[in-house]
Amino acid sequence: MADLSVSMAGISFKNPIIPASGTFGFGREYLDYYPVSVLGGMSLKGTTLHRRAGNPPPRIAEAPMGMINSVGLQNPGVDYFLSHELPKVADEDTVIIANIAGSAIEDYVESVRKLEGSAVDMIELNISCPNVKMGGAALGSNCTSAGEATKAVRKATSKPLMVKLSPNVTDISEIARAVEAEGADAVSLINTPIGMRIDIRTRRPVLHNNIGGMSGPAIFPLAVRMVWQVANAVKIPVSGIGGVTTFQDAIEMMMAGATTVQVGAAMFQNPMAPVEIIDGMNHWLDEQNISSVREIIGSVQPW
Amino acid sequence: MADLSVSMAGISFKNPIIPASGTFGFGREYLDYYPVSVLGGMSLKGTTLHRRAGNPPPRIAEAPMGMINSVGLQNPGVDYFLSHELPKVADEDTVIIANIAGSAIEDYVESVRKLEGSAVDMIELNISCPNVKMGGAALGSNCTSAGEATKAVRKATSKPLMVKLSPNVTDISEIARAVEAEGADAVSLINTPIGMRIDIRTRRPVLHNNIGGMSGPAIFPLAVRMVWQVANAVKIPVSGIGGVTTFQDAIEMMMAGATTVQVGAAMFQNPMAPVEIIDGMNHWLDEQNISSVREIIGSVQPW
Amino acid sequence: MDQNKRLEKYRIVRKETLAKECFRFVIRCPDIAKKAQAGQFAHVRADGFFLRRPISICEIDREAGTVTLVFEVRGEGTKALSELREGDTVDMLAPLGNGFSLLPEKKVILVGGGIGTPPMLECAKFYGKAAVVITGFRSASAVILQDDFKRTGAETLLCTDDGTAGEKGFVTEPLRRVLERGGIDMVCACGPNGMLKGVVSLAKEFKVPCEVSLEERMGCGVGACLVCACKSVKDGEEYYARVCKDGPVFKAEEVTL
Amino acid sequence: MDQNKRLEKYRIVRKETLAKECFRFVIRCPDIAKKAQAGQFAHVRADGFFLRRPISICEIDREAGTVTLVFEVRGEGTKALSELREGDTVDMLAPLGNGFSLLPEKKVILVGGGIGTPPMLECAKFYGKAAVVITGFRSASAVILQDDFKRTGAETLLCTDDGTAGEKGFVTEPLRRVLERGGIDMVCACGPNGMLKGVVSLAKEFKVPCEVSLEERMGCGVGACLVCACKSVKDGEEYYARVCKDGPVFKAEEVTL
Ligand SMILES: Cc1cc2nc3c(=O)[nH]c(=O)nc-3n(C[C@H](O)[C@H](O)[C@H](O)COP(=O)(O)OP(=O)(O)OC[C@H]3O[C@@H](n4cnc5c(N)ncnc54)[C@H](O)[C@@H]3O)c2cc1C
Ligand SMILES: Cc1cc2nc3c(=O)[nH]c(=O)nc-3n(C[C@H](O)[C@H](O)[C@H](O)COP(=O)(O)OP(=O)(O)OC[C@H]3O[C@@H](n4cnc5c(N)ncnc54)[C@H](O)[C@@H]3O)c2cc1C
Ligand SMILES: Cc1cc2nc3c(=O)[nH]c(=O)nc-3n(C[C@H](O)[C@H](O)[C@H](O)COP(=O)(O)O)c2cc1C
Ligand SMILES: Cc1cc2nc3c(=O)[nH]c(=O)nc-3n(C[C@H](O)[C@H](O)[C@H](O)COP(=O)(O)O)c2cc1C
Ligand code: FES
Ligand code: FES
Repeated sequence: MADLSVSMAGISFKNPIIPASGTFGFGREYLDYYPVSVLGGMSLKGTTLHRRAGNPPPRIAEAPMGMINSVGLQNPGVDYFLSHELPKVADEDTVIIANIAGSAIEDYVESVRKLEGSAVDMIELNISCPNVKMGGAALGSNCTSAGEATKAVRKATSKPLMVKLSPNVTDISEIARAVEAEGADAVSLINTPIGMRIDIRTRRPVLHNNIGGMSGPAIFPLAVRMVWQVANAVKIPVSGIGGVTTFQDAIEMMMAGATTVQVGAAMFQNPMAPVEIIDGMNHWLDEQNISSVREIIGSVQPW
Repeated sequence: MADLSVSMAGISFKNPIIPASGTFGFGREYLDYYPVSVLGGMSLKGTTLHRRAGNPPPRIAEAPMGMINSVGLQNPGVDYFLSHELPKVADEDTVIIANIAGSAIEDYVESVRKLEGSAVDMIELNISCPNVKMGGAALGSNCTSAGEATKAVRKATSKPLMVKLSPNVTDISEIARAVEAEGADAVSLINTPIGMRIDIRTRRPVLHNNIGGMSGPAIFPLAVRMVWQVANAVKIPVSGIGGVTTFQDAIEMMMAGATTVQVGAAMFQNPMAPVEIIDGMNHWLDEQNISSVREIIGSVQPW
Repeated sequence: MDQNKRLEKYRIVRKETLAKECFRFVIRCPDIAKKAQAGQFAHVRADGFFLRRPISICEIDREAGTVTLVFEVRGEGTKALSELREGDTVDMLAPLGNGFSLLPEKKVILVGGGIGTPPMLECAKFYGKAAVVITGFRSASAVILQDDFKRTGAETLLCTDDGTAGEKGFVTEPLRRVLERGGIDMVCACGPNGMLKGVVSLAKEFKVPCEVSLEERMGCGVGACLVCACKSVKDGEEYYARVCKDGPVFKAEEVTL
Repeated sequence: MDQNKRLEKYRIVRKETLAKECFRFVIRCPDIAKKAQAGQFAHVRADGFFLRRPISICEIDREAGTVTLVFEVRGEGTKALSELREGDTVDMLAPLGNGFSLLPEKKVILVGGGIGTPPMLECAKFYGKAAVVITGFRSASAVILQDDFKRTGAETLLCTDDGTAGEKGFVTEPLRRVLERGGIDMVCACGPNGMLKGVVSLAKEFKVPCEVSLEERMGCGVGACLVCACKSVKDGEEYYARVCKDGPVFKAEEVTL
């Protein structure tokens, strides 16, 4: 039994595996499969100041080794989250990460203020959702606005702050440095690259929103590259996300520089994916005689 | 037999299918499989003013439904291309596209000057190669420099000029508009998104260059999205590239707005891919009673 | 924690062709059979594809420890599934979602349209003679499961769009006739949206409670990802419900078709 | 234009396990067998993987219309290949690349290391008694093809790193001894880079021409993509040759190992 614990932004995780925001609801949908206490943490569904209906269906399209979604941040709003959703998972023995989205900086600020004093352990500031027209990704694809959003939220919360970055940018390291400079305690990446599928019979985009965010194995090499670049550009820890499906993927992501690893779309194929990844990682570390998973973080040797 | 011919930048193609640069050598490697005259055109290996050795191996890594390469523009230089390679394909009945790469604008200019009067039908200006340190992608990921490169090359050549765009940017439409404004006759996209793979046994990046360009089905939804956005942003025609493997993919790419479709990595799996795509497209158009493939270009109906 | 229980691969013990490109798999899966309810679905992995395919449970045999799936080839994923053979295994998550209400000692009409017909069979087995089963298909060549429905003891009415089998026309015509007879406690339906609209409005006209099974593209299948949205109403407010978890069977008045 | 000729799927008529995780496939492919030369390779598709896997042709039987591939499970792709069964088909492009020079009436030494041994078998069949075959393996459990080499009539020398079979040590030791005997016109070798370096330097020392078969990761396999680079020298200038098309067999003096 290797030591799987890691620490990120001052919080300790019993292991590095975290279901990714938007793929794990508010933490109760997979309870038939395993208790959430086996997980390092869980990033809950993106939540906005006010309730959002989300985009009309179809909201999902299949893609080679992956999928595209355009949920559009459907969520009941932060007040409902605090009163109805959080209490149901607040006592679970796992790190609870609230994924906070919005369209204006003031909304983010107000949302995180409401979370003060709650059971939320960490905030993941989602400035990278590609599925909503205003804000979100727009804020996150420019250093100035990403920095400003981080600065404002940083002031408004006493909780550890992780900022989730968009891959749809020319230079993700630059954005990472900007949010680090404004007080982010960690960054998570990647959110979804924007893709499109067209049904050639109907000549309609498969997604009602026309475009959506790609996830699944197809984006894994892109995510590994960005994690590696960002880990080399900032001093704060990185939570690696994108296409992780197997324990080998999780190890690769950690070697690239991730301290924790988030697992999303892989669960749609295999609900047990997070648990199998944790188990597989454990065995692999034992086989390799590595006593702590922390030893592999950022251990890739570039040529 | 539907009419498969299309016209792009004043040149007519007997069909829209073109092997993509870098995946088809200088047009003679697949001759055991089919004569190049069955193809709409062919985009030859990226060529620079002076000979380039390319990057050390390994230059290829496998990825989910795709691959990553870091060839690094190995090529014999434009003079050798003109004296030894071009003559061997000059008389073929297909559109010959020279893919011109470089690290400085003056090099691009000098290269295309040398092509004046040659059998090359069209120039594809590669300002998006992710595998070389200087120039290439750097030029192509910023509107100003992309525009400047286009402007300079535009003045230096009388041949139709297509500019190949990088997907590794925040807003590809903006770059497309910049090169259109400076006289590009067409744009081709996408070049390869940058990815990375790590061998977890050796803790080394699989590619000696650490990072490389992703191609294959995995990037198809990204390419379709970008083609759609660019086709809606510019008036010049778009050559769609990225992950096209089947005739259905080619049709999807054309519906998104592509006038021609380039096929790259798919040939590594199936050398007959371009021919099968042409045949499949033909049958499909007949089945649908569509008399000309031109009718489907940009025919997607967004929601 | 019944951890791996639903992640087994299950063996196809019988495969039959019911119509052109329409197949029946009888699958051995005692744990699923024990829990499954009429109208629930299985989320089935198709080799080579990333997303699972939702397929309604058509029949449940708790004693034999089997469930039956009936599906039509609609695209690449169902094509891959159709190539599985007896003895092969299939990876499925099941049972998922909420099924139809099964009301003892009530009289019901079960309406199935095309490939929406299969889930009505397990309902018909529950109600037996107390059910009238109305099924509609494009044409004779697409008709499936008629003998199975007859064996339940239910009264069966068949129609086809082109009149090549049963009565010519849509299911709404026999449905109106049966509703006019009176004494019906509930209508349950599964089929294309157009058909469901017609069924729901007739049920409303006759003030009979109605349940419909909906289709939407799915990701997780368990309620976690919110991609399977269908427009719904709760307390007068519109919102998107999850077909996989809040459905696939909904009370007619709760959804906007 | 022999268009589809090489894009058939070919049937595996015999599958054998030669050592742990090491398999022999005898594949029926008359068109390939007719053209193939010792040292060429097949580019084989592994189900579920994007890139093909290059595997050397181990034996060619023109009369039977078969070629033999021998491969070891090294990763996911060769694992998938190893799961194929007799009667299954395999998608391969072949023959590709340049083989070994086969010089009538000359005496040669054929050196094979580990999973680099198979391509030497077809050479050995050509030379028969005129060849000395030296093969080296990690240990006894990895030794393959010894009987096959013996049947060719060649003199065979076996070594293992740990001495569990044949002589203990590397192939370079017996190689030196045989070269010292004299009368050798060429050395041909395939195996790990370290071994090849040793072989090449010995051949140079004894001024015997030498050919080596190299490995590099491949894309197209036909010379079009330039990913399979190996450092080479032409007219005193270094450049990257293509293993798939300019090789996999190179004259020793043309490549930098
Ligand atoms: C609750 C439920 C129960 C169903 N029960 C049955 C059944 O018993 N028998 C049957 O034949 N079909 C049933 N369907 C429809 C079945 O899921 C689709 O026909 C199937 O997913 C098509 O997959 P494909 O790969 O062949 O098509 P493709 O078009 O290649 O699929 C592409 C993607 O779209 C999804 N998709 C396409 N059409 C549908 C659809 N109508 N509903 C949901 N997702 C779709 C696929 O799952 C896949 O993710 C049911 C659908 C739902 C939601
Ligand atoms: C010309 C040539 C002839 C060969 N002949 C044989 C043979 O006769 N028997 C045999 O067992 N092996 C042979 N090999 C090696 C064989 O190609 C690799 O073992 C195989 O590709 C590994 O694939 P994998 O999926 O198991 O490994 P993975 O590591 O999962 O493969 C990942 C990727 O790397 C490539 N790769 C990994 N190792 C190698 C390698 N050593 N050479 C080339 N590509 C590699 C794979 O093809 C794939 O694209 C030969 C290689 C070459 C170049
Ligand atoms: C259906 C779906 C919904 C998502 N919703 C959110 C969200 O609300 N907030 C967020 O930050 N990311 C969201 N994401 C992005 C994921 O958290 C993750 O960044 C992305 O899917 C890449 O990881 P994967 O390939 O493992 O899925 C969503 C992804 C999917 C597939
Ligand atoms: C091995 C390899 C080499 C390439 N070399 C070039 C090049 O020289 N010039 C260029 O513009 N694009 C080059 N590309 C990019 C392709 O032309 C194409 O844009 C990309 O591969 C995406 O298409 P695909 O998914 O169909 O391969 C290369 C791609 C590969 C795989
Ligand atoms: S499919 Fe994920 S919530 Fe319904
Ligand atoms: S593998 Fe493409 S050139 Fe060798």
